[in-house]
Amino acid sequence: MNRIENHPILGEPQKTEKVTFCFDGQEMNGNMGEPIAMALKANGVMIHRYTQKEHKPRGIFCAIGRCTDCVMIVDGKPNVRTCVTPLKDGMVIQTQDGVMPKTEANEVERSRV
Amino acid sequence: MNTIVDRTKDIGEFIPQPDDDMLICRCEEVTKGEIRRAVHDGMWTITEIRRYLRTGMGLCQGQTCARLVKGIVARELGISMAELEPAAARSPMRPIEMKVLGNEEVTDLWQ
Amino acid sequence: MKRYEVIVVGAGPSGLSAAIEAAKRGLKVIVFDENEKPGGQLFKQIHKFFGSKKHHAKIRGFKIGENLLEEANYAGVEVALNATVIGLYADKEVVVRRNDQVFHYKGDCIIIATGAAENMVTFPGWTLPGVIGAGAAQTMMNLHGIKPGKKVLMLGSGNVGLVVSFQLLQAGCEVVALVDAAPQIGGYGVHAAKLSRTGVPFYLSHTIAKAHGEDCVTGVTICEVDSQFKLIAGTEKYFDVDTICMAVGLSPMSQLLKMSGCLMEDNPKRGGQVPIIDEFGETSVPGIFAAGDVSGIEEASSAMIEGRMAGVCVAEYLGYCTHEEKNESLAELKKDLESLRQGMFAPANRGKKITKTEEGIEISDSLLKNGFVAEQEIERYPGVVHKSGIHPVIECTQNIPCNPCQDACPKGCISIGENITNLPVVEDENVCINCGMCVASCSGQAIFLVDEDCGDGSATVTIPYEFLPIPEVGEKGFGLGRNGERLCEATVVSVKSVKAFDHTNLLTMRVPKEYAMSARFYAS
Amino acid sequence: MAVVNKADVVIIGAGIIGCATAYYLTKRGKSVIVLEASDNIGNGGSSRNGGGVRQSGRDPRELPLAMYGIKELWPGLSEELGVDCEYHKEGNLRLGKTDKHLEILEGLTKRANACGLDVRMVNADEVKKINPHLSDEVIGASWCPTDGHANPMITTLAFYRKARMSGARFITGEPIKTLRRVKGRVKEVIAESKNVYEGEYVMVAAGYESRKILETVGVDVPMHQELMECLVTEAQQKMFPQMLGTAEADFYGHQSDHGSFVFGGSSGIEMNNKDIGPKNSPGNSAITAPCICRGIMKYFPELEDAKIVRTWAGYIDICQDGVPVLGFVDDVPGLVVACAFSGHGFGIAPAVGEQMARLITDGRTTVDISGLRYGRFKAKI
Repeated sequence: MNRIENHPILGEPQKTEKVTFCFDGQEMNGNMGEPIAMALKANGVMIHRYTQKEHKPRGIFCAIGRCTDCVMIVDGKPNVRTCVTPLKDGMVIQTQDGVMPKTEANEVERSRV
Repeated sequence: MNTIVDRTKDIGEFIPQPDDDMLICRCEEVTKGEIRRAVHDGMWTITEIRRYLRTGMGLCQGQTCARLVKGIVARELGISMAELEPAAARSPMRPIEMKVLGNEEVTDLWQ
Repeated sequence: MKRYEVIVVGAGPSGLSAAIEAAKRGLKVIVFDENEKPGGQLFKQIHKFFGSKKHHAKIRGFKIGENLLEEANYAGVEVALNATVIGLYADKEVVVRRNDQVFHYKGDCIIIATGAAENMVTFPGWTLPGVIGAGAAQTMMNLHGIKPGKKVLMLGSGNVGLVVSFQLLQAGCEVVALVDAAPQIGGYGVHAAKLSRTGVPFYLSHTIAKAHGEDCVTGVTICEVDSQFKLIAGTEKYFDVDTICMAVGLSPMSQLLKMSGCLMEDNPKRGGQVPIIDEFGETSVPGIFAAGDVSGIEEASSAMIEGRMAGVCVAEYLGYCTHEEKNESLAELKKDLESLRQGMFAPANRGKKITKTEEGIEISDSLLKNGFVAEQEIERYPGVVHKSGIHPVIECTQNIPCNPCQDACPKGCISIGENITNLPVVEDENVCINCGMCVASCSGQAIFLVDEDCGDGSATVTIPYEFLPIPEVGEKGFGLGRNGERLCEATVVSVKSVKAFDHTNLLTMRVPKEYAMSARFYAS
Repeated sequence: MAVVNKADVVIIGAGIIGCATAYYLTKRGKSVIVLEASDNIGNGGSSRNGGGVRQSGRDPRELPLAMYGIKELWPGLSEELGVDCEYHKEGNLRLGKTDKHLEILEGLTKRANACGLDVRMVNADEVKKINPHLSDEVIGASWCPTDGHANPMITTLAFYRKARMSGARFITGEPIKTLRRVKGRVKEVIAESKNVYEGEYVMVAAGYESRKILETVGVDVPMHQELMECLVTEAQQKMFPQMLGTAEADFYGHQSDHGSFVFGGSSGIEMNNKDIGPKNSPGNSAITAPCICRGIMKYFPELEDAKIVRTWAGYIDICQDGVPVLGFVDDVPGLVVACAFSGHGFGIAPAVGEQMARLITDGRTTVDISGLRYGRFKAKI
C-alpha cells in the first residue's frame, strides 16, 4: 500500500523476486534484497523498537544506516540496522524492546523492574 | 577550547526551562535538562558531558545528537559553538560485530 | 595488506570524480563505499541539475551518477561496494569491513569524500516514528519506491526541503505545508515556485510546536515565531499528517579526517567541523585530501569539481603529471567552480540579505515570503515579455548559476550571456517555433510557452508537467495561479512527451485569455 | 594576582588521583588548586581504563592500598560523592588457559594470601559455576570475591564535581613548565602560560608528564609510557557481574550497568605504537582492536555477535618496577609525588587520594605505602 506503482520520472519499479518473512509472528511479503525497513514500511509497520529507558516507540529516521533508530531483532540478533540490511526469504524479524524481543514475558519483567 | 579555563568561573544558577524534558540523545535517552544540569555540575566540555551522561556514546556514536548537545552546552556556558571541541573521532565508524572485527585478512603487517 | 596509490573513501559525486581524474592519469585507484550502490546522494536526485553544460546542467542527478560510474569504469577505477571504512590510521592505513571480514589497505594518497549528514531539530514528539529526515524520504521513494507517508509536512525551505517536497508530490504523497522558522525561503525561488503553483502552502517564521501521536505521528501543530525564534502563543495551526520531514541543513561527516590527525576547524560557513584544507583540498597531513561536502557543504555540482581537483593533485603528488600540467588542469577546474559559486546563493553571500538582482531589479518579496512571485511583480523580469504568437515566458527572477535555456532554443530566442548567473532575456526579434525545448531544459521549471491571444478569446499556456497520471487531451480541468489557487477553467489541448524532454511532459492548456499571464499549472 | 593563585595545596594533574586528593583535602579543610594541561578533566588513563577495582593480582607493595580502598572507601563512594559510580563488588576472575597460566595465578594467589587477602584458586568447574559464559578453554582461575569494577569516567568526574562543589579550584588548559623552590621548599608552580601558582604543598599527579615536571626540581621517576587500547560493545542483556582478567594480564573487562561490555587488551606491540591522534586524544592502532576481539572471543565465544561501537587508546605510565611512586620526597620538602601507576591506578585511586590528603594534612598515612616511596630504586647488583 505504500509502494509507488508508477513514477513520473523513474517509471515502474523493477520486477524483483518476492519473498516472505515473519514480523512478530505475522507473515508478510517483500522484495528480495530491499532493506528490511522498506519491506516493513510497505506493510505499514511503523514501530521498529521500544527504547530501553523510557520505553518509547522508534522507527525509521535517517534510512541510511547512520542514526541506528530503526534497529530490530533479525534472526535472533538484536540491534540490526534494518534500513541497510537486505531482506531475505524466511527472515524472522522482531520488534526490539530495549535489547530484547518485545514479548509479553519481557513486558512483565520490565514492569517488575 | 584549547585555552585556560578556570572552572570556578560563575556561569549563573541552573534555571529550569519548560523544555528540559526534551530528549536530545536519541540512543542513550538523555534530556536537555540533564545536559544543562551537567554543565552546572562542572562538565564544561563535550568530552566531559559524554563521559558523565553517555550522550553520543550509544549505538550511533553521536552522529545525530552531537550538534544538538554542542548547542545546548555552548548556550549554557555563554560561548559560541565553535569554541567547543567536538568529541574525539574513533573507529569503528559503524558498529561492527566482534567476530567480524576479529576476522582480519591474514597479512604481513610490515609489508 | 594491499597497497593502492590512491584510496578514495566515498563513491559519491566528489569521490568518483576524484578517482576518475587520478585513474585517467595512470594511478592505481580504489574507491570504498559502505552502500550497496555507488553514487552517494546522486541516485536520489531525480531533478534536473543547474549550472552550465560543464556542470551537467539539465541532466537528472541519477543520470549524472550513471555517467560518472561509466566514466570511472572506463578510466579503470576499482569501486568496492558494501565496503565500510571503519578507520583511517597512521601511515594512511585504511581498515575496511567487507562482508564478514576486515581488510587492511595502505594508500600512498587518501581522498576523503564521505559527504555530509543531516542536521536535526528537536520539538516535542520528534522521536516518534513518522518523523524522518528529508534524506530518508528521498532514500525511501527514489531508491526503494516506497512512499514515506500519505500526508507530509516539510520543515525547512532550503533547496533540500524544496526539492524533496516536490519529489514527495511526484511520488504521490500530499505535502500539506512547508514550514521554516526563517522569515524567508532559503532555497532557489524557482524550486519554491514550482511547489507553490501546485498548491503547497508556505509558512515562513513558523516552526513545529509539537508532533502528535502515541505510537507514531498522527498530526502536527506549527506555530509562528518571533524574531528571537520564540513561539508566539495563539498562532498555532494544526495539520493532520502521518509524516514530518526535516530538511534543516547538513553537517560534514569529517570523523575519518579527524581520526587520521588532520587539523580541523569549526567553520559555520562550511557547515561545521571541517578539515583545514588548501584551495584544492589538501589537508594538513601531506597526501590526505578532502573533497565534496566533507570539507564544506555545497551542491553536488561543486562537489564533483572539488573531487576532480583532488584527483589532479594526487596525480601530481605521486609523479604522474608535472606541476605545470597540474596547474593547467586546476586553473580550468577552478574556473568551472567559480562560475558555480556566483550569484545570490554563492557561499560568499550566505547570511547576507540581498534585495536586488545583479541587473538591479528588485527581488520579489512575495517569492521570498510566500513561495511565488506576485502578479504585480512578475512583469519586471527580463524573461517575462508580451508578444503576439507563441513565445517563451521565463519566470526566472534570481541570479542562480544556470544557463541551459540559452542553448536549448534553436532559434536564439533566449540569451543569458557569459555570466551564467544572469537572468535570462527573451530576445525581441527572434521567433519562437513552439518546440518546447526551453521548457524541458529549465531545471527550475520556470519557462512557459504562452500564446496570449489565440484570436477566439482564449490563450494557450504550455507548462512543464512531471506528475502522474498525465492528463488526457481534451480533459477539462482548472488553471492554477502561481499560488496554486484555481483561477479558471482550462482544457488540455496537447501533452508532448518526447525523449529529448527527459520525462518533463509539456502540457498545453487553453485558458481564457485574461489568464494567459497568470495560469501556471493545471489540475484536473 | 599572586594572592588569587595561592592555595594550601596545588595539584598538577586533574586525573582521578588529582581529583580524589583534591576532594579529600577539601574535606579536611584545605584550599586546593588543581591544574590540568588538557581541556578535559580526567583526560588520561582515568577515563580510558577498564574499570577494574581489584586487589587480586597486585604487587604486595600496593596491596594494602587496594584492600583499604575496597574495605573503607568504595562501598560508600557513590553516596558520598552524590553520583552513581556504578561500583560492583562481585568478584574478580583471573583466568588461565594453560598450565603456565595456572602457575602464574598460583604465585599471585600465594603472595596475596600472605598479605591477608581472600583469594583462591578455582578449577574449571568452579569457574563455570561463577561465570557460565566462559569457554571450555579456561582450565582454572584465581577468584577474589571482594574485587569488582566501577565506571572510571563517572568516578573521576564525580570526584571532580564534589571537590569543585567543596571549593577546589580547577583550571584546565594549563600545562605546567616548572616547579620552583622558594627558600628550600617546593612552592611555586609555573605554567607554560607563565601563570604562577603557589602552594604550601605541590603534588605532581600528571601521569607520564610528571617526569618532565619533577625533573625541574631534580627528581626523576624511572618510568616509560605505553599506548594501550580498550573497546566497548553495544548494550547486551545482563550476562555477568564479575571483573575479568587473564593470567598474563593481556585481556580484561566487565559488563557495565549500561549493558555494554568494556574490554581492554594488548596486541603485543604497544611499546612501539605510533600515535597520530590529535592533541590530548591518543590515536588507535589499526591492529589492536581486532586482536582484542580475538582474545575476548576465546574466553567468551557467545559475544561474537556483539557489535563494537567504539575503541579508544590511552597512555599508561609504567614504572620501572611496576608499582606507583607515592608520597613525599625526603630531600625535596613541599613536594608530593603520585605517579607511575603502571596501568592499575584506577582501583586504588580513592585510597590514594584519601591517604595523600592525610599525608599532606597529618604528615603521615594510615596505610603502609613505604614500598612505594620515591627512594626505592636501585641498580640490580
